[in-house]
Amino acid sequence: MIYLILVFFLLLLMLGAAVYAIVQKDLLYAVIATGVISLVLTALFYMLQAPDVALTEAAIGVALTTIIFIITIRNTVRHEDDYNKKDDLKSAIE
Amino acid sequence: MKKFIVILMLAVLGYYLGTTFYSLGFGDARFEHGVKDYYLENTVSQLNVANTITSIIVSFRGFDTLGEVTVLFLAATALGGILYKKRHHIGDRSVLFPASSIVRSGSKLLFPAVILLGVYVFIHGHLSPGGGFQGGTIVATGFLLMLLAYQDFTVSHHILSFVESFAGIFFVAIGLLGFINGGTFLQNFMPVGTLNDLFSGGVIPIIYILVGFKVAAELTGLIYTVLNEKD
Amino acid sequence: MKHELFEILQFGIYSASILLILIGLYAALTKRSLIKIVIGLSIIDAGIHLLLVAIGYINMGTAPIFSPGYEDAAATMVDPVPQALVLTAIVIGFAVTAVALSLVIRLYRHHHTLEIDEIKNLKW
Amino acid sequence: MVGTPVLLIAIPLLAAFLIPLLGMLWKELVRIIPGIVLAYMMILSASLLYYVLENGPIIEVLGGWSPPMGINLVFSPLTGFLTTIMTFLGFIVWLYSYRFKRNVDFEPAKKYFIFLMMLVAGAVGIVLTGDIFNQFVFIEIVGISAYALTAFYTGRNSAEASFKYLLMGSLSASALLIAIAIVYSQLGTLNMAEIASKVHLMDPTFKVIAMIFFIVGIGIEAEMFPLNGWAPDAYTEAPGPIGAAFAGILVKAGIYAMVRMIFTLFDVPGAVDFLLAIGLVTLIIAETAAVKQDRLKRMLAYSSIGQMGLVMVAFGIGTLEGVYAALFLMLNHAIIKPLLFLSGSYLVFNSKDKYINEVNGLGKYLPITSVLFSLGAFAIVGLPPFAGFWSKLSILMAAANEGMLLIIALILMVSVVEIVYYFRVVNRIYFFEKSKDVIPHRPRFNALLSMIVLGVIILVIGFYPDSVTGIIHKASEDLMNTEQYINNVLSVGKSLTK
Repeated sequence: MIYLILVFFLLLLMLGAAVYAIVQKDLLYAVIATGVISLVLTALFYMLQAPDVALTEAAIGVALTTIIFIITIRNTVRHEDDYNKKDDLKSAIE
Repeated sequence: MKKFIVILMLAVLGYYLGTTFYSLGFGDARFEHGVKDYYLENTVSQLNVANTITSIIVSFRGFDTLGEVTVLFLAATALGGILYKKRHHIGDRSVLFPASSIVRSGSKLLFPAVILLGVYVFIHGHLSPGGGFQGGTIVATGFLLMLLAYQDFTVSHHILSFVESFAGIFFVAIGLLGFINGGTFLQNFMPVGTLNDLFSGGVIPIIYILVGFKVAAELTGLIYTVLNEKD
Repeated sequence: MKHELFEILQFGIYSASILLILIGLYAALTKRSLIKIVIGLSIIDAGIHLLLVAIGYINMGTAPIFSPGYEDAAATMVDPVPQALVLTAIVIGFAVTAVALSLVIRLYRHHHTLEIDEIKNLKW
Repeated sequence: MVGTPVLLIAIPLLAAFLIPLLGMLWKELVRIIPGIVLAYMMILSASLLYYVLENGPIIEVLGGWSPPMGINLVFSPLTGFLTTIMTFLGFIVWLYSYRFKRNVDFEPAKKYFIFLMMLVAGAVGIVLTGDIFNQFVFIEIVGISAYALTAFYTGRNSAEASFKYLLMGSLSASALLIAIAIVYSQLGTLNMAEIASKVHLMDPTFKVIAMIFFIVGIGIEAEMFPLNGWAPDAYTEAPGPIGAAFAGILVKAGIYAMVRMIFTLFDVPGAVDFLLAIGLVTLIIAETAAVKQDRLKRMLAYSSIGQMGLVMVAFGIGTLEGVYAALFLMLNHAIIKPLLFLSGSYLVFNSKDKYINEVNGLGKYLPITSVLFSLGAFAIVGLPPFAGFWSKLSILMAAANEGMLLIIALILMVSVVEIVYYFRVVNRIYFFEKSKDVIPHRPRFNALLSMIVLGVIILVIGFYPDSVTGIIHKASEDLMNTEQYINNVLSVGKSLTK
């Protein structure tokens, strides 16, 4: 029973992260939501008795895909409908 | 208007996918004597490898993995080609601001541990879950950590392409060696030790360690190319 | 009761993966920013990988690894073949995403914007 | 026999890994090695084809595991025929672009040759393999090298064309994965021969849905009508010789995968008529679009899609003559279209937008290239003494035997449209005055040699067609009887299991 509740919680978390990744205007948060999807997917693979795939999804899906997305955002534009150069990331930090 | 058509199309696609996969059944054996039963029997009897998935990936369907490694090699080369800039104005690292002292000291501590974990994962590919792809990626994340923490930490492209090319050449060479005593391409020509000890499974751990090196070198090169992109 | 619970689990995992595919497809087809399109593609990939692994799951199965205590547990093992396929598919999906993002950087270098409508100077 | 079919894929991989290393030693090696490897592949596949035509298909087992369990390569008359065309074309494109990349500095040139070699090796892999997931991996290899080659020039549009191609390519990969998931969950195997033998056990609804996903997945690669949005942009933005490689190699592999899936894997009755319908739609839409084009390479791209539509129509007829006509047309298209692309790219060498009206009056300045271009134009339209005539004749005969009068009418009408837009270009070359600002660029020796070789082959097939008809007859029989395919592959399985 607990097992079932946990799986349903994870599924809802994953679908929520997917919708958030699509709707969010700020690309950095959208990319982090993609990382969350991969994280939940790793847990689901572990529950479906697939340890190899969970390890791969964790190593590639969470770590490297998120990093490559963030580096791309670093080199292009942060907000979705934004035209100017990328110095807004620095301004957002200060 | 365009959104409405797309949503309509997605609804139709979702309906068909849903009916197919719900009627497909979940968790019950759907076919009587499939390929998996042969794999499950023969990983232990003929190959003495504990991890069935590793034996499928490297020995039963080894040709897939050769194609797989080529896909990664092509992606790394394509990235170098698409983002190619003249030698003299390679941008400095596109890291916005120097890493804080916590990150710098932490990563100096963590770097050897992450590399050790990665190497452990791809050496024990045929015993425990994990293998060439997973271990190589973990090693690449270790290098990534150092690249982000230290501006002056550089990875020389020559060494990376050496490791990448040598691992690839040895992989194909082992495949060709399979022909020697009348066998076929990628055949397991080494003795297959006893189950669950480090040197079991003949050629399989050697191939998976080579894949681990190749994936580690490739992904580090890939990240290095994308990271040094500041125009 | 046990079997009835299992039906809900089946319904949950299949519908979640199909919903992921639909969300990813929606993003890839309607969103204007190039990075959002690539995010949509990686969500489609995630959905398909979950679908593929869910195909191979066997009720009450164990992981297909003959660790020291399980030498003869072959009968109750989960189907290893879809897991091997997904392992390859994840790495291929990552390679295609990396190439896509490098193209996004190159497009930004020329057009200084990521809106797909402004870049549309190739007509059908 | 110089080697086994698996060397056709293993040797290019070995060379691809070697090139970055040897590039550091001596820069010229990067241009020479792909040539040697492609020449070796051409000779090997030709000798294997000669062997296979005598004594039956070679089933190559990989990794020591017999077919249903392991992966196998099938080198039969059909796959050998296609492999020989592709490797020959790969060699011709390499010969053409040997000096072509001189002005580009060393780094991109190295990558250009690696991607060209992997494009050929991947396409050969798609044709030879006997396993659906292995075919998916090879489609990805061809895909990634095609995206990188499309984005080769640092111009404005090439990155955009490549991104659109990548978007379609990854959607096709997803559709293929879903189809593989459905087929594997029902039959428990990934081997094509075993699927073909067990497909009657499958529930018809799953069979149809798996087939739809397969058709969507492979249709993008084979440029079917609704899914070929990427093709015109990719052909025009890619470098000249790569357009020829796309038209000659990449599309052939896509069409082969589609046909193998429809004829051998699934025996759904409606599929062949569907292929006929889609082929007709592709033919008509592409040819009408080609007439409106004012850029040379875009016009050639649409004409290539139209020709592929015609091949699908020929396969769609479904009889032995139909398959024979389709294979003959594929051979002719694989020889003529690259000649048009290669000579066309020299005609419009220095212009930025490659408009057709920049071709005026080049007959006097580039005599050989324009003669070859018009030779190609006459051949593809199907004028009697050239190769295209025989294949068009065989399609019309195949359609006539089946009594499909509507198709004959459509094919003739489309041929008229083809004549219009090809002769429009040819007569501009000869009977118009050259405008001042067009600087003709004389082709180098190796480019000229590769074009002349293609031209000679067109003439040889044109005047002496039964040099190739024997091979094509064997190949079409090989495709039609699936039981022989199943027995060959699975019998190797029985005999080998220790």
